[in-house]
Amino acid sequence: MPMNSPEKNGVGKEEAFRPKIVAFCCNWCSYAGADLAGTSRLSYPAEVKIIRVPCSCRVNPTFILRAFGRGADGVILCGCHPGDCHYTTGNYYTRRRMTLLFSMLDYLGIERERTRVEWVSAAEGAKFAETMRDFVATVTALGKNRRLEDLRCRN
Amino acid sequence: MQELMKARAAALLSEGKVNRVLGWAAGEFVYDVTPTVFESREELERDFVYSPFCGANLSKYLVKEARKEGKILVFLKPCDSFSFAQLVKEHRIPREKVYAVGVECYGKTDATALRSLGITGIVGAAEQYGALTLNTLNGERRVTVAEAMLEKCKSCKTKEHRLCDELLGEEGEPVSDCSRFEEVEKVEAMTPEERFAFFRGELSRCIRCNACRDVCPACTCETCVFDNPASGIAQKAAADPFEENLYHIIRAFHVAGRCTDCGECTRVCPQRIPLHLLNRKFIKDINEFYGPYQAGDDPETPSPLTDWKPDDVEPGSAVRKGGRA
Amino acid sequence: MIKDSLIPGVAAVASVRADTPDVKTFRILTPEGKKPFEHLPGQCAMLSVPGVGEAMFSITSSPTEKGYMEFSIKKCGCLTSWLHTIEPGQQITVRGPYGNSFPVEGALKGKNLLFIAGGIGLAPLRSVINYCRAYRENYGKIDIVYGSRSKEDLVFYEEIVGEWQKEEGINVHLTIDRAQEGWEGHVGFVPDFVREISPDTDRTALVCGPPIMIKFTLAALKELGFTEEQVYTTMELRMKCGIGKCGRCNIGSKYVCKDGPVFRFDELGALPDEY
Amino acid sequence: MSTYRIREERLPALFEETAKKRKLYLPTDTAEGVAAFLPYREGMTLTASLNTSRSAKDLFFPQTETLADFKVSGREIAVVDVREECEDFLLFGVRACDVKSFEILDRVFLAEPVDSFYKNRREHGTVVSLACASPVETCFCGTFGIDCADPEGDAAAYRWEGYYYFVPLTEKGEEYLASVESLLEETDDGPVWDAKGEIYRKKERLPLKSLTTEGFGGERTKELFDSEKWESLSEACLGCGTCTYVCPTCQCFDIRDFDTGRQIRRYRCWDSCMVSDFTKMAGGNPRPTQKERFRQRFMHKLVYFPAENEGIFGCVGCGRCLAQCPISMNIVKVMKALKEEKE
Repeated sequence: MPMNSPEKNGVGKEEAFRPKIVAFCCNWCSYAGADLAGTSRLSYPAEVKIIRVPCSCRVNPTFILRAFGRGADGVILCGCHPGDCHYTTGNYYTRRRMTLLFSMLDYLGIERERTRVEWVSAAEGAKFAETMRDFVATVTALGKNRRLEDLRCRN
Repeated sequence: MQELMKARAAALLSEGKVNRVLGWAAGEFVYDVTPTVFESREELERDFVYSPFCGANLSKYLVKEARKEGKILVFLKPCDSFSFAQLVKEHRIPREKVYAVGVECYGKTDATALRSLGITGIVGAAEQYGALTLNTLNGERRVTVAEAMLEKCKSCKTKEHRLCDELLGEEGEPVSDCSRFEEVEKVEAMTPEERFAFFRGELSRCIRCNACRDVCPACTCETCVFDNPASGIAQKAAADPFEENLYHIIRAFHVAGRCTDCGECTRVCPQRIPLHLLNRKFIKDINEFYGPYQAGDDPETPSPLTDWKPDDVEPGSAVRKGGRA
Repeated sequence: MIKDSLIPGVAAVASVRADTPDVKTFRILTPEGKKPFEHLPGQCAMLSVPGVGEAMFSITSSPTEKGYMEFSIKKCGCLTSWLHTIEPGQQITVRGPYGNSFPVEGALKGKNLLFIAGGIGLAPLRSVINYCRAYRENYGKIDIVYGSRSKEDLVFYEEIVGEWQKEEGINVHLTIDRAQEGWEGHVGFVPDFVREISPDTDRTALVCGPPIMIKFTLAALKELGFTEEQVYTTMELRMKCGIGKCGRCNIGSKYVCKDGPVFRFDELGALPDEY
Repeated sequence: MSTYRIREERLPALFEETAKKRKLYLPTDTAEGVAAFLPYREGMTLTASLNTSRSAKDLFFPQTETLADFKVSGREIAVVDVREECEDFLLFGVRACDVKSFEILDRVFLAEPVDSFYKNRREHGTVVSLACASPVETCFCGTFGIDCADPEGDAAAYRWEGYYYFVPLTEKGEEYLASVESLLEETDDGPVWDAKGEIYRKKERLPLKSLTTEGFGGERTKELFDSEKWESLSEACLGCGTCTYVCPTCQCFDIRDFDTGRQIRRYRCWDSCMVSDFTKMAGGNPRPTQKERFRQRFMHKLVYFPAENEGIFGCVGCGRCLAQCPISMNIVKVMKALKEEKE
């Protein structure tokens, strides 16, 4: 499992902006996918902080919002491919919930590129690494999350 | 209508068919009616009122009232009957404890709506066929209910009741030209920057009184997540913009798929935040993504968020479809 | 800027003693090793662990103890559970003292005293008992009636047996709710025990414990001929500020944090009997 | 006492001049029908509404404020005092009811031990009141002996026939008026009396003018507490915080901690006796139903507060709860119902 480097995000003017990314990963697929990426020596950005969840549907909208409040610049949720849920149907509910939540965030004027759902299986280490690289690049281009941050937590 | 309702309630009380009556009681002035439980003919005679100021949705009180002894009669306007039906569907109200009487409604108003027309100092009023003659401190003012309609009534979806034991007055029809999503579409058409600025302006007025939650017939949790210290998001005051966003997003999200669009949240907001814009966005998205759905419409169809289809739209593409850049 | 009561000072936990399975006694000092502040018997202080919470606790050590301050805390909520996990050396915050006190230099002086406590209710009374022991000549006979659920739940057991019981002029009567092996003493609830002991009515009673125990003990005392003016108790309600401003610990127009926690029963009689 | 005046159309210049020397707060419209005290910006105008939807207490007792920060490292804690001297500010256009509410808040916050956060703002704030040219139906300040035609404060303002008239009432008020002297002209106080006379005529027509405090006060604790009316009065109460948050005299607060990731921030925020967890303890809640919570709010204003404060009631009759309660239950209805019961 690749470890993250010490946080030095967005400090100082000269330093390049490095976003903080929270990735909620389902224990049964994407988390294993991340593991596979690690053991296969596929690199993915150190900005990604993984939070393991028992199923993608464990992720409640407040998790996503709180991650942003506490300083995340992007939040990605990874679960099993539809139809492959370890608990049969969990990710179908995730899909509907996140569809509505992300649409609401977009409606409130919060950059829609900061949120993403990806289906990554345990065998897709390469996809996991690629997804994270792409997501980090997207969020880096967007810059710091200012619209959904908690000012009290600003560094 | 008021006399008809009073008579019917009194009759059912004396027949012993119901033990209590949930309705509206007159106040100090004409507009300040209060939801009240009546237990006798005398109380009904003295205080019962049904007027253009009876905007309050009584269905949520049934959660508490139906736990008490005996049967309660409730008067429901068409929009209220959807809330009642939804609560019955969610097993929050035992159907057999309630005698629901549908009453006709042609739109309601309140003091706030009249004040925005520049009518202040209202101390009394007379109504005939939707025309109000207001007695104010600055003289008499005439206005129609239609001119000073509550937000929720301006976008009324139907005049037809759900789940009532009997009906007083005539049954209405769905409103054919209901344009309740127009405002949502207007916001969607803005740029993200404009949308952000718009909602910041509105939500920054929030004082976290929780009236929108406390009045909501879909919010019937025994302990709300915002009151539960263990939830990690229990908050009393709007400490900063993030708290405001979090509270309002989660409030609307928790009722998504169950919100009947009764409009009580917007009606009660002391800071006049258009809260329905959040609830309706969810309703609109649900309709677009998963097919038309109306909470409280029928007892069988599962709520969109407790249901799924293998080929549901993906979160990423849905956002691109719903919102415009 | 002037000192503000709501901004606490830092205190370090010097030692932790497990009194019963769910009560621990914490000895606290300032970081410099001094007693945080002076107090009177019966007064309280606000302890907090930043990020966990703040709550009011009665100071169980006697004002005559010049070196430190002690709090006996029962594990029952979020903050108290956290406190039960800490070890000596941990810093917490403290502010106070708050509230009134038992009138040890006033109405109680020269009187025969009857202390009646149930469970953790002995904590505030311990402060008074030890104060009276220190100024023994100022007080008459002292009787202590103390009961708990079981032998293990008797707080300060060592001190009771080792010091109080041995002192002349002090009578200690212990009871537990249900009989258990190894317990030869009295078994039964405190109010009944008080009836059995049937103390003389020339005493002033100080009653502290769970509300239900206080209620029945008062009834028992009245049966024995005590008047409400002879009985003192302490009250407890939710508090946030400790200085009569946050508005939640009132009984009628009196704030428990400021006008209490010690009330004489006839004073309570003038207040509403609910909250 | 001297009287000064300025033409109505010159008000913007007065605001501009005032704001140069101190922070100025004006009651202005923030949304349709919602007025609030906001920091002055160029071009800001006074609201046409009689009063703001939230009260003026916000400026002295804000909805949230930081009490202290705690830096925690290992077992050690450092307390950081974040208090700063408040800058001078001026509140313009405060109504008589709200001005009176400051006196009630003073009795709580300035009583020993003094609340330094409140005191700081109070000392640096100047209050210019404004007589109510058109009181409305929800007004009942007269019930509590407040005269909306003759407001207190550091200086009082009256609007009359195209002019604003100012009368200094305290040293602070004198000082303020002296600081904007160049824009004012000294005049006799005749028009002030005309303005008051007009208000008195209007007050006569107010529907709540006959409401009195008879039957309430500190000595009525038991009888009012045990009234059977509380059950029915509180029946419809939603348990929201609207009445308490818009009330100028409600001052209950909560103290909470927030972990910012770098430190623990202890803050206080408004709380409401109407909400369910207000008195909740680990062992239970002494006010288990809405009846007890509802009763507490009105008993506090009508009985407990006067009991401890020489008979002064904890209500100023501003009428905000009458206008804003979602279910239209309010102190006037409560007072009338309790009186009716006695008769």
